[in-house]
Amino acid sequence: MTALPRTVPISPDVVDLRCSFASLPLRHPVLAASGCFAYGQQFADFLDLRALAGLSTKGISPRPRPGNPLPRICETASGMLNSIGLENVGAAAFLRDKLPMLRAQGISVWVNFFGEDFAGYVECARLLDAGAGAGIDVLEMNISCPNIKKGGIEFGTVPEVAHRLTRACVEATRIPIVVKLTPNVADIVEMARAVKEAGAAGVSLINTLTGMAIDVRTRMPRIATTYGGLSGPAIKPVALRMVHQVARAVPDLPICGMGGIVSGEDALEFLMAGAACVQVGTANFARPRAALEVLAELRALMAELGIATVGEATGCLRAIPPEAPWEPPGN
Amino acid sequence: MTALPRTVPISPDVVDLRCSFASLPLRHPVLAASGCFAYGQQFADFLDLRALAGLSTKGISPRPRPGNPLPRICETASGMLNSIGLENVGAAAFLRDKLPMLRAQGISVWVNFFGEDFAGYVECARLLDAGAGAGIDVLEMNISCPNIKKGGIEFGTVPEVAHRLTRACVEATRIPIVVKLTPNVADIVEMARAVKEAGAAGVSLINTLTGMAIDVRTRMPRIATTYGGLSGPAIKPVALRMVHQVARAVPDLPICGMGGIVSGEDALEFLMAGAACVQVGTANFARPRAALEVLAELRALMAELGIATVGEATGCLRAIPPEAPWEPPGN
Amino acid sequence: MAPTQFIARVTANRRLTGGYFILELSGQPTDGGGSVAAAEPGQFVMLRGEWGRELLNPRAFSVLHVDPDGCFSVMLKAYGRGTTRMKALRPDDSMTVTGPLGRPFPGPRPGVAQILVAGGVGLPPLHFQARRAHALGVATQLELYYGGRDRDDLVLLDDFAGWDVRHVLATEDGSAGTKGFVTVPLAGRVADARARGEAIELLACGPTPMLAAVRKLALEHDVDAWLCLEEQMACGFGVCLGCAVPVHGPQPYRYCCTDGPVFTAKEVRWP
Amino acid sequence: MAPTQFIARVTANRRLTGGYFILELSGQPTDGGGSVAAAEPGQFVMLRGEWGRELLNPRAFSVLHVDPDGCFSVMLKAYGRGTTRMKALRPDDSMTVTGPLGRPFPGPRPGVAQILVAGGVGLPPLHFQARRAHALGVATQLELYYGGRDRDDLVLLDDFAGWDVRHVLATEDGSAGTKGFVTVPLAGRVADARARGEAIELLACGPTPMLAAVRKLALEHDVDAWLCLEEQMACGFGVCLGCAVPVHGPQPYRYCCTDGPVFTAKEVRWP
Ligand SMILES: Cc1cc2nc3c(=O)[nH]c(=O)nc-3n(C[C@H](O)[C@H](O)[C@H](O)COP(=O)(O)OP(=O)(O)OC[C@H]3O[C@@H](n4cnc5c(N)ncnc54)[C@H](O)[C@@H]3O)c2cc1C
Ligand SMILES: Cc1cc2nc3c(=O)[nH]c(=O)nc-3n(C[C@H](O)[C@H](O)[C@H](O)COP(=O)(O)OP(=O)(O)OC[C@H]3O[C@@H](n4cnc5c(N)ncnc54)[C@H](O)[C@@H]3O)c2cc1C
Ligand SMILES: Cc1cc2nc3c(=O)[nH]c(=O)nc-3n(C[C@H](O)[C@H](O)[C@H](O)COP(=O)(O)O)c2cc1C
Ligand SMILES: Cc1cc2nc3c(=O)[nH]c(=O)nc-3n(C[C@H](O)[C@H](O)[C@H](O)COP(=O)(O)O)c2cc1C
Ligand code: FES
Ligand code: FES
Repeated sequence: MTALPRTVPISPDVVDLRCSFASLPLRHPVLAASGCFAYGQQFADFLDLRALAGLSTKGISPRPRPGNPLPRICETASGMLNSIGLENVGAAAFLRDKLPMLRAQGISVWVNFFGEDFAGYVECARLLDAGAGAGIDVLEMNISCPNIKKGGIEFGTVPEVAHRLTRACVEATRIPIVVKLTPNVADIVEMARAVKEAGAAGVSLINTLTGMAIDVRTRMPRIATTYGGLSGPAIKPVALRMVHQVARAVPDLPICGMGGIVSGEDALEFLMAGAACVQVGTANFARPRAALEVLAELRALMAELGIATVGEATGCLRAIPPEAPWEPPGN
Repeated sequence: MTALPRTVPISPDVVDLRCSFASLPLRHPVLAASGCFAYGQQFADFLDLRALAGLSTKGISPRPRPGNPLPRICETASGMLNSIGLENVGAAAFLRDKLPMLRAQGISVWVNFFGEDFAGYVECARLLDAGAGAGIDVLEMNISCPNIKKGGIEFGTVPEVAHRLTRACVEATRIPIVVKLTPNVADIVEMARAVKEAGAAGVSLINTLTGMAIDVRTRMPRIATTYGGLSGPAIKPVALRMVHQVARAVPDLPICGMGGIVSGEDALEFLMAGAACVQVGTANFARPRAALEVLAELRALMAELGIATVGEATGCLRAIPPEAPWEPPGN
Repeated sequence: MAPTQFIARVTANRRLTGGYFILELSGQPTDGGGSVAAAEPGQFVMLRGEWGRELLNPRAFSVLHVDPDGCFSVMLKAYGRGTTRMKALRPDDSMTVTGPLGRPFPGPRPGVAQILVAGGVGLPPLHFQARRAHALGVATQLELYYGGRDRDDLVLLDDFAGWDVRHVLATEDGSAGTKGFVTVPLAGRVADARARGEAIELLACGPTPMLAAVRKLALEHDVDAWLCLEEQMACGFGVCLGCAVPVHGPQPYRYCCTDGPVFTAKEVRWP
Repeated sequence: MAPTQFIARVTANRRLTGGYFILELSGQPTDGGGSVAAAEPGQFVMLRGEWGRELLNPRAFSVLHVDPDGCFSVMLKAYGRGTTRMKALRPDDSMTVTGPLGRPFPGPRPGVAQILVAGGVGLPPLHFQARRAHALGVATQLELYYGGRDRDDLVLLDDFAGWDVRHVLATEDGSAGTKGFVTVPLAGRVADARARGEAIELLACGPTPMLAAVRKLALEHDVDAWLCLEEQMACGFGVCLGCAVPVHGPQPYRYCCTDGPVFTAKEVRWP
């Protein structure tokens, strides 16, 4: 019963996609998500990395980690489960072998990191800071590792613990810390508040939902660690809800939104919910050019809808107008 | 790297689907889920209700409730959002106009109920007990209403609150209380434990995940209450994980599993994860015979896999065998 | 008649102008239940293709035409994910059909001119109404007010001409009929009828702004009007409670699928 | 050669016995990148149809055959959700292709007999290997050991006959070749070669239990063997880390898509 806003389409050329995240300028709002873009190299076969706004690396720990036993992935309806086990080359090898190539692209480099315990997080932040300094734009602190065994779960689900961890890492580095939160909580807002108060420059929302799948023929879980992280379009409604909740309740906290983005329309939904920029994750596996395709579609859609800037899109959500009042008959 | 268990197929006729939930005998393990089967009548056009194991009614409150403004539903990838607003005819009209027909079918009647506050829950349990007694097999207590405004969220997310509420309702009725938990929590196991200790006869897992969708053209949420409940195959991995977690950690608590079941294979996954029976929800909208189709497929699949009884299926999950050990070279 | 669910076969997918297409389906319930052949104008069917698990729910379509032998057709346009897939259907593809559903438009009454107001994918139930009236020999009691974006947006006009239904056209770009919304000439027609004391009633189906204009006109001039509404539906048979329509009356909502889709202008609770 | 992604057109979908089918595709990267025409035996492509959002990831298929003009084909069977949809593909349907990916089997070496061991959908890379060897005039160096459930499960045998590749067949029901698993006659062949001091090597692709048996045989008799493995893949180009293969060596895992799919029997860390 509500008409569309009368929008005047504009030319895609005049859509200005420049934006910023916290104090960080971005050429446009579409980045590649952690764990879905490795350290970038392989994608150079498929696209010009410089066309991205930036990327978040596979999560880095102080020392190299092997991954989990296999099977590590399986598909579910409109989603996939993974339990890679936070395999990575470790901070030293990353700084030596991977970072220089990324830095050379002139894009925003977000280094996703974690530790195996409290001290490990702080150590990792310190190592990355010492080894790179200005070469890293954001340290994206992953406190939502479903695949770390003991204690790890509390980093992402208990506000006081997240606060303490964030503060310690913020103090260990000059690089802005963006905390990546897990959706496996009852109240995402209190988590966002806790890390903001601890000095986080922003939050990334969301990491994967914890899920499971069973192969009824083998009578075994479909991934070796039994549980894994659910990503893809299946989780988009949960991700959008959390972005919107945090944007509403914690106004000055920049949000990088992600979870199931596969099209420009998906990306625009996240901006309208309140995200300052977005990351494209799982979609990169099927389409290595996914982030650039999302970007092109976003530009075209903004033009069609007459939205000239990212700022206009972010948070432009309108409320559904109230219905005409109902009165019981005879009143 | 693991071979299938050598299974000997059996005839579908010898598959024995009889089972029980807590002390309640069920003809087979497939029920229809609350809010997806109304009060049953409309389905009589499409199937013989007596072929179901049972059904859970639309959630009943002490007094009738109108629903939420529209739009109330929208589709998402492999799922749908709803915000019906717990519209229902109220306990008195339910007992008078709806229950007799259900009772006449000779199936297991689960009455899903809730209150608008603590006292309302207890009142509803009392009203249903007083009005029906033995005519209701299970009171399925919905403590996971994303659509009730104030306080409601704590019933489903704070273990102590859930404990107190459950205990109060258990004491208000002779009918077994099965508590339906919300997946929007960090730790489903502590919720299950809390309600078990309060006297719940079992748990229903899971209700909907809270989600959101945005219409970028109108720049408005796709449902009037902004957030709604996500159901359908998209959420199945989360549901299975929670069923498995609770089955492992709280061994003597019967679980009714649900969330995205659309096929017999889905149902068998839930049984293997540890559910004693299952409910089919959203699938009923597209296929009013969905529960019976799931049942027929389940029987055929169990026969193919040589699983003769529901008991054999429930919890027969095997662990993936460990890999051969790895030793770093030179050791 | 109680609705049934059955598998139908696509027998044709005919393109019209303006992006519209007509899907012809053939199939009967195997259990001897009611068939779509008994559908009346304004009733609808829920259709779902072999969509796997991405699109869960069927989509609602007004019945355009029924054959006594169990063939029927719907007219649609590719909007979103479901209708886009339906556009690609080819003969022998299959669809799951639930129907007939909902309550029809009232039939023509002696001495009352029925003015059909159509726009876009709202044409089918009114086309069906006119076909039915023609079969009953009362088509001259009907008039069609039909609006669209442009000439291509107005389809199946020959049928109305063949049935001797007078029609007034309007397009936003003026490429057919008067330029502007069809509710403008309609307003003149209604005012004139009221002035002359002519008995008329309105039957409308189309975009919401058009229905809102028709409703306003009907309320202002105290003319009976029936609006065929489109709400998001999951089930189509009264169980999901998703398709609420705000109404005046003892309850704040009624349901598009079971109480409608045809509602009177008076009962609808719109601003 | 660096992999590329491009859209290909289905040119044929040919049914074989045993539920197998061959999908012929035609297409080239438009950006002048490497094409599948350069693929070698054991390399694979990732294929994805117009699957909407339900099935996210492409599926891996060994290249069966390439034409210099950019046509290529794969052979498969309908197992799950992706392959079932692929079975229904018709000419002119389109698929997204990523490839060529992975590392190939080693080519035949002078003086060493290459014994190809195939089962089920493991045939394609070995069929390609034999075709390539025939083109190079060295097919007589090859032998095929091919196992299946029954006669229908063994396909494309005429090709091997035409290339003068000796073949030994085995079926579980005895309807073609010896009865039982093909690894039984293979064990005899290997033992005999070792006894006679004949230089042989094994190239195997098929169900995991067959590969495990081949590996055991190779390790026992100290014969070189290459196994073409199938692991669940999301990306196919080394970024998801989903396709880990447990190995002996400096790292506990290598990756099926970039380090494989061909691994030596020695390096694979199986129980
Ligand atoms: C009783 C009833 C009868 C109907 N009869 C017909 C009919 O005869 N022919 C016909 O073509 N359609 C008819 N519709 C509408 C039809 O059901 C919708 O077009 C359909 O649900 C769209 O499905 P989709 O999967 O293509 O779009 P979705 O992917 O479900 O939706 C995509 C987006 O398009 C919007 N949208 C959907 N339909 C329209 C529309 N009509 N106009 C503008 N925006 C829209 C939705 O709100 C959504 O935002 C009827 C609906 C009802 C309730
Ligand atoms: C390098 C490589 C090359 C391959 N080459 C070929 C090829 O040439 N031809 C071919 O047909 N397949 C080939 N495969 C296997 C093919 O990728 C799978 O069959 C495919 O992923 C199944 O997809 P699906 O969507 O049909 O099944 P899904 O719906 O993804 O899976 C359904 C279920 O079937 C199981 N399953 C999948 N494949 C098999 C199988 N082969 N045997 C038994 N169970 C299975 C899965 O584990 C899962 O439990 C290859 C795989 C790899 C990694
Ligand atoms: C295979 C895989 C690996 C991932 N690894 C990481 C990681 O190392 N660190 C992290 O913070 N998130 C990781 N993620 C989560 C993604 O960055 C992203 O938050 C999530 O997948 C949701 O987005 P999507 O639906 O677009 O994939 C991983 C996701 C996938 C699918
Ligand atoms: C439209 C709709 C209404 C629902 N109403 C209720 C309700 O009243 N009470 C309740 O406990 N659960 C309700 N549910 C939740 C379902 O019973 C079920 O837990 C959930 O949908 C997951 O199962 P599914 O994916 O099979 O639908 C409702 C779900 C839907 C889709
Ligand atoms: S569409 Fe489900 S109640 Fe109307
Ligand atoms: S399939 Fe993604 S790394 Fe191999």
